[in-house]
Amino acid sequence: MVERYYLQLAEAEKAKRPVAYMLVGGNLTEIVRSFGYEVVFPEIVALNCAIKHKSLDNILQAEAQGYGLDVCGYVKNDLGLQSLGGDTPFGHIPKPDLLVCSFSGCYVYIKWWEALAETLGAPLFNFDVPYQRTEKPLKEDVEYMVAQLWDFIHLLEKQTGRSFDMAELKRVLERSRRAEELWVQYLDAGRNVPSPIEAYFEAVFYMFPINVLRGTEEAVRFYETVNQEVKVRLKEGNYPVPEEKVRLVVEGVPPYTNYRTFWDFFRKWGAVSVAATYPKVGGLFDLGFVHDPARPLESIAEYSLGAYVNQSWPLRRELIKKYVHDFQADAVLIHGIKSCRSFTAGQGDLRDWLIHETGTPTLYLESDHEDPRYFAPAQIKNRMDAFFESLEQRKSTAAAGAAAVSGVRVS
Amino acid sequence: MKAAAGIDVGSTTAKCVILRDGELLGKSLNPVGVNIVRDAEEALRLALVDARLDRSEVAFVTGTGYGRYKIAFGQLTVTEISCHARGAHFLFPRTRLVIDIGGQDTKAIRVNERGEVADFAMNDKCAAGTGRFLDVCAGALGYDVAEIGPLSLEARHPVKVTSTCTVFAESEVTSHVSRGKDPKDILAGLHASIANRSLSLLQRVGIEPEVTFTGGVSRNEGMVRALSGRLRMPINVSPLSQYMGAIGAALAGADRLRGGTAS
Amino acid sequence: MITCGLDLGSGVVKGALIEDGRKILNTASRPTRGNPSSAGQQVLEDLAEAENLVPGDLAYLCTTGFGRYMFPNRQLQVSDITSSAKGASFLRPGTRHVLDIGAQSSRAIRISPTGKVLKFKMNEKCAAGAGRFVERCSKYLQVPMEDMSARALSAQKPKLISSVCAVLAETEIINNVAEEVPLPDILMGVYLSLAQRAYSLMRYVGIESEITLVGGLVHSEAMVRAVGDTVHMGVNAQSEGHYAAAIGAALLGHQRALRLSGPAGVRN
Amino acid sequence: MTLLQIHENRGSARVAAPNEEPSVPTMNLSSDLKEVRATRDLAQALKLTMELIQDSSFPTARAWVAGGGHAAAFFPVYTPQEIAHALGLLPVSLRGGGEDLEITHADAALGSFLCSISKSTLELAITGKLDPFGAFVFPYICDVSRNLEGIFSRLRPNAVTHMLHLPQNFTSASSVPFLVAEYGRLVEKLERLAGQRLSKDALADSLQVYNRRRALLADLAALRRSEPWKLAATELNLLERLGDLVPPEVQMPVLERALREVKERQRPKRDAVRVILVGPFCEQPTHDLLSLIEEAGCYVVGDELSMLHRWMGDVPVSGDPLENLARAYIRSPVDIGVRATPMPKGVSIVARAKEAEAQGVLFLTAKFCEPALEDVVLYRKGLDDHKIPYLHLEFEEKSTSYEQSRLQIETFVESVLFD
Ligand SMILES: Nc1ncnc2c1ncn2[C@@H]1O[C@H](COP(=O)(O)OP(=O)(O)O)[C@@H](O)[C@H]1O
Ligand SMILES: Nc1ncnc2c1ncn2[C@@H]1O[C@H](COP(=O)(O)OP(=O)(O)O)[C@@H](O)[C@H]1O
Ligand code: SF4
Ligand code: SF4
Ligand code: SF4
Repeated sequence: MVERYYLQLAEAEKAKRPVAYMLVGGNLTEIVRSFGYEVVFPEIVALNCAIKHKSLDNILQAEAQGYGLDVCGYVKNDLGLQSLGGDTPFGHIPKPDLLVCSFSGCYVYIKWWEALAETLGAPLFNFDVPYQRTEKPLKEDVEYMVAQLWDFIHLLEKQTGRSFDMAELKRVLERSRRAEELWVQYLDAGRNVPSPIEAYFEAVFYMFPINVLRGTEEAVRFYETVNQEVKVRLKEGNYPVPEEKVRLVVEGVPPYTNYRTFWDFFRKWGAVSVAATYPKVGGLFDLGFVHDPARPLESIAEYSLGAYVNQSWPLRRELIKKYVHDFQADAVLIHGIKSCRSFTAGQGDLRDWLIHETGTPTLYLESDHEDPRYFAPAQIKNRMDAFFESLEQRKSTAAAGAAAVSGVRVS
Repeated sequence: MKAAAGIDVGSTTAKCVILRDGELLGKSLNPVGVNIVRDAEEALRLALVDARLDRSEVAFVTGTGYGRYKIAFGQLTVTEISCHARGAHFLFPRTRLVIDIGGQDTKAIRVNERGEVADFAMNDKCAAGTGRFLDVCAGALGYDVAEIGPLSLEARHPVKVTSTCTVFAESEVTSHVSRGKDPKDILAGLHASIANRSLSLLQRVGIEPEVTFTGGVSRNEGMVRALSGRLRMPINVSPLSQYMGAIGAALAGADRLRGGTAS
Repeated sequence: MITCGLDLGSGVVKGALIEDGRKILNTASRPTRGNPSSAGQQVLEDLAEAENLVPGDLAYLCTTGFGRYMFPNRQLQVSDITSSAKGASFLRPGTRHVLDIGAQSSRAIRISPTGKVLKFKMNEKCAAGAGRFVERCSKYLQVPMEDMSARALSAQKPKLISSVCAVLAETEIINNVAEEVPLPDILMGVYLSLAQRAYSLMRYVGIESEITLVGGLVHSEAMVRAVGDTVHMGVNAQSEGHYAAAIGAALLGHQRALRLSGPAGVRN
Repeated sequence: MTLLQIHENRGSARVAAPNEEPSVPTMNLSSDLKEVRATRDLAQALKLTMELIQDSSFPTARAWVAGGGHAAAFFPVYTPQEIAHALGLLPVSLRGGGEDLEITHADAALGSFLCSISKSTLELAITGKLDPFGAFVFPYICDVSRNLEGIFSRLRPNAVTHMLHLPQNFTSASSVPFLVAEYGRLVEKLERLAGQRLSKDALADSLQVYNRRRALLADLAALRRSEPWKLAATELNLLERLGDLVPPEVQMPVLERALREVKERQRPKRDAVRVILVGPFCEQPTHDLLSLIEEAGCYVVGDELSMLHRWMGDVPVSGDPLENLARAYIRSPVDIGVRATPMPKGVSIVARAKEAEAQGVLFLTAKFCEPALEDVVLYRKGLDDHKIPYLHLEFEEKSTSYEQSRLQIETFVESVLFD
């Protein structure tokens, strides 16, 4: 499916169909597609580059242009790739005709799209999404966003010469809604003990349609198939790790450059993720939100507000706690990303809170999502081994030690 | 009961201890070179010599440390985090916090009353603030690592060392020397800077008495004082503290022996 | 008119005597050994002796290098980036790109046809990118400094070092030894890794044509080859390149002396 | 104590103030402090400011609170401090912990790859230095500042904390109403702390006070731009930073005196390179680094330090003051890393350099400050196209050795001056 998507992009380029660049968090796929645009998500291109071990070249190219060591790896991958011409192992990435910046949860989005606009010269629309600090969206926020959406629609009409078709948008949203409900059904399977799904490593692959192909029949069919498969797994007792020993809630962006290696570390310990926050960067559908064709623009606004990184820390903390409880997890794994402050700044505090205020064993690991130079396998493995060892050990309480051999006290 | 050996192959040194019923029969310490497998074997051999035991009398060998996967002749591998916790708790049963500073990394380990790891944190990818940092700086000042701790205690006006990087610290040290600073004052500054970095690591897991200091750097008295001063509490240090990982490993092996799981 | 440039480096103090801003009379060097000013004094004495100079012969003394402020008897001090650029341009007229790899740091410099600095970038974050790293490798791999380059050149499949940290790189190298990577491959890997770091500095300032290598590592053929292989373009390295900064300082001193005796404006 | 010295000095420093003597909206500062002798000159005022800045226990806020008032702390870069002022709160700008603060706790909560100001601000909070403040406001200038608010809300559950969402859409007609609503949320929280409602008149008065202060600072900046040898970068910075810690009514007489005194100064003009400093809009470089820049041969003729105090020009006073304040933000032409701007960066930087008649641009960015790092690339392109020389340096709060920076600045200066 991913392959087909990149093929489609290449075709769009050939056929000179317009291309819009968008960010995953709080994206406006439905509206943009209803105007006939193909959509490129540079974040997804970046993670695909990383999985294929192609990100470092792009990053070095961006660093040569002056992007510092500490700039988000996605940004560097994208801008490096753009300046190298846009060829990836999975196809050519067309240049944008329109840049849509949904500012939902990461300030880097603003800077990144600004840079794209300036270097590629495409028109830029900043969709300002207020940071979510309350459980329910505020009226003023939604009004502000709906007003911006109308501005956006007018811009699209001007760009494409087409007029906006509300009925079509509603139909698209209806398909989105169906896919979203199926996706939540999939995620909920993690509540089973043992879990038939891998809610992090596997879900990261499965989140592609919910982010990229939302609003298409293809996405709906995809999740139908997936859920069918989950049913079969449950029936046959075919689980992602044969012997589930540790149930984890995972927070943070994965180290895509070493995705397999990282995953294997978990499997070795019989650890399976039963819930994770990262697959919800596109939206927290599992909290009960789905697009609503009856309130098209309002529900798009609410969707954008609800992207995971757009949640304030108090909301994020509570969500993770809820996952631990609802999915009967034993521990939390936090994966910090060196070059992503949006997700990462404050994860140490989260760790502290989980351990000391909720009593949940929590492991904090750090590397990078795009930059292989920051993935230190020996260190990561060491920490992981120690963590799972101690979990195991605490489960089978060992007898305390004998008398001291020797010792002095210094003051 | 038969004896159990623990071998801790670290980044700088390989340590081995042989225990029987909680009694230390023999130990060894030798530098790690380029051939880790051989160094591990050598560590065991030396410890056997020290214990006057025959290889056949050791029923269980546990490996730990960065090189643990290279110890092909062992029955079990455990991370040094669990081992330091185990060892520290064995020697100082009221230990709740272990700080291990070795050649290449620093670990803060919180342990529960049973000596199990409750939480831990390690320094980031950087070699700053580790034993290597002290080795390099000692070299730059022309001292042996064993000398710098006591010397640092004689400082009167400790200088401030800001460089967190091991390599740049070296040049900072040289520049202090060229400005005529007393080496003792520079050393005190270096120790203070490591103590501070360690404190921030300890903070991550939560500071709770008693604190036990392990790893090679705990042999450095200046470091012990600096850390204890920064923590404002006494710290446990054992003459065996560099062997703590190996002791923990041997104890883990002894558990298995008792449990009859040894093959 | 004779002018002198003194480059008080962190590893080596280098001196150059220049006549009329045109001809190199002589050069000399001494290890810094933590005391730049006394090493500098010695270099100066060495030069005076070699050229039979008497007090008063020296029209102008300009210092450069990290110890440039530590030498009291100077008339002017300039940064070693400025002086290296000037010196390189003198040694290799027309060169536009200078790469300076010294003991503690590497710098990529883009210069004008007259040797003026247009843009530069130096490694800041990590110490793994300079000559001191080679010295350390020589120490723990127990290969004498003199032999490092020659041994490296016989490499078949150089083994690159991925660690960005000079200290952790050591561990990595030790691991490579343990895994029985042939010594020449490890050594060449060290040079290539240095070259790669230098390359990213060069890309920042922008390079299009031949590079002139200066600093202590010009002596190392392996380094020259590694830079060439990494940047895929000509590398010009001559052993005087080690004195580029000292030469540049002497040249700038000469310019300054002319200006002082002439009618031109005065800085300061 | 130092605050009062400056305060006491107010009367003598005033030059032809148009209105009546500005009244400091105090719960009043305890009267025994008032006996402290007045400062005599600008140098003295600068010295006192330096002491105030270096005292990480926030003496002015403590004095204010001891006098029965409440103080509110604001993270950089821009926050509507007029609102706090109008409510009788003491607005204080957080500027990190300076070079002497040891960070031991904050690393653990925040993470390793972050700017100093975020860590030191948290460290101050953890170690109790921020106890006098009843409110903390963090604007959405970047992800770090935003997330910091979340940590503060856990750390200081009894204080008011607010993450202020500053809009990034400057073209929509709905941006102003949104910002008014957003300010409204802040107003509500600050009212809770102040124990009183915000009156429109009070806010309008505060707008006026802040307008005057901005005008004074603009005059000083203009003076420095035309005769940089008369006013050092460090001096102007101190004058601005005084306003981080004391009410504008206390700061303004000092500014007025400075303006008068600086004009009269007789100082030799050096052969230095005119530069603008771009990048230090949030975390502030140390005093030593700023003086190093001038020592190494530059004149700073424009900078982004203390942006808060000069963000916008004149905010209209008539009409709805909250709306005026919101509108002024939306319309502000400021090009800075922490807000989207319509003008391409490459164009704006060249315009800024030309306007300041600068010979070069010094990018001085806080280590790990992503907004600044990302802008530099676009700025560089513009400067390259126009052959304007520049240099990029990164700084941290904590570094005692500036050798690397000195080397680079000197090279830069030499490359502009020598041929
Ligand atoms: N006698 C001593 N006095 C002070 N420090 C010492 C002494 N012996 C070893 N060390 C320090 O201990 C470090 C090695 O510690 P160790 O725990 O053995 O490291 P690792 O387990 O990583 O090999 C050395 O880097 C050195 O700084
Ligand atoms: N003859 C030589 N052969 C090989 N390398 C050398 C030689 N002389 C110096 N070097 C290398 O050059 C470095 C010193 O370079 P230099 O440019 O003099 O540094 P600095 O100016 O910082 O003192 C040393 O670290 C060493 O690695
Ligand atoms: S959320 Fe993180 S990874 Fe994504 S764009 Fe922002 S900084 Fe980069
Ligand atoms: S060279 Fe220094 S700064 Fe770099 S990673 Fe190593 S110790 Fe850290
Ligand atoms: S210094 Fe930069 S990254 Fe840090 S809080 Fe300020 S704007 Fe954000």
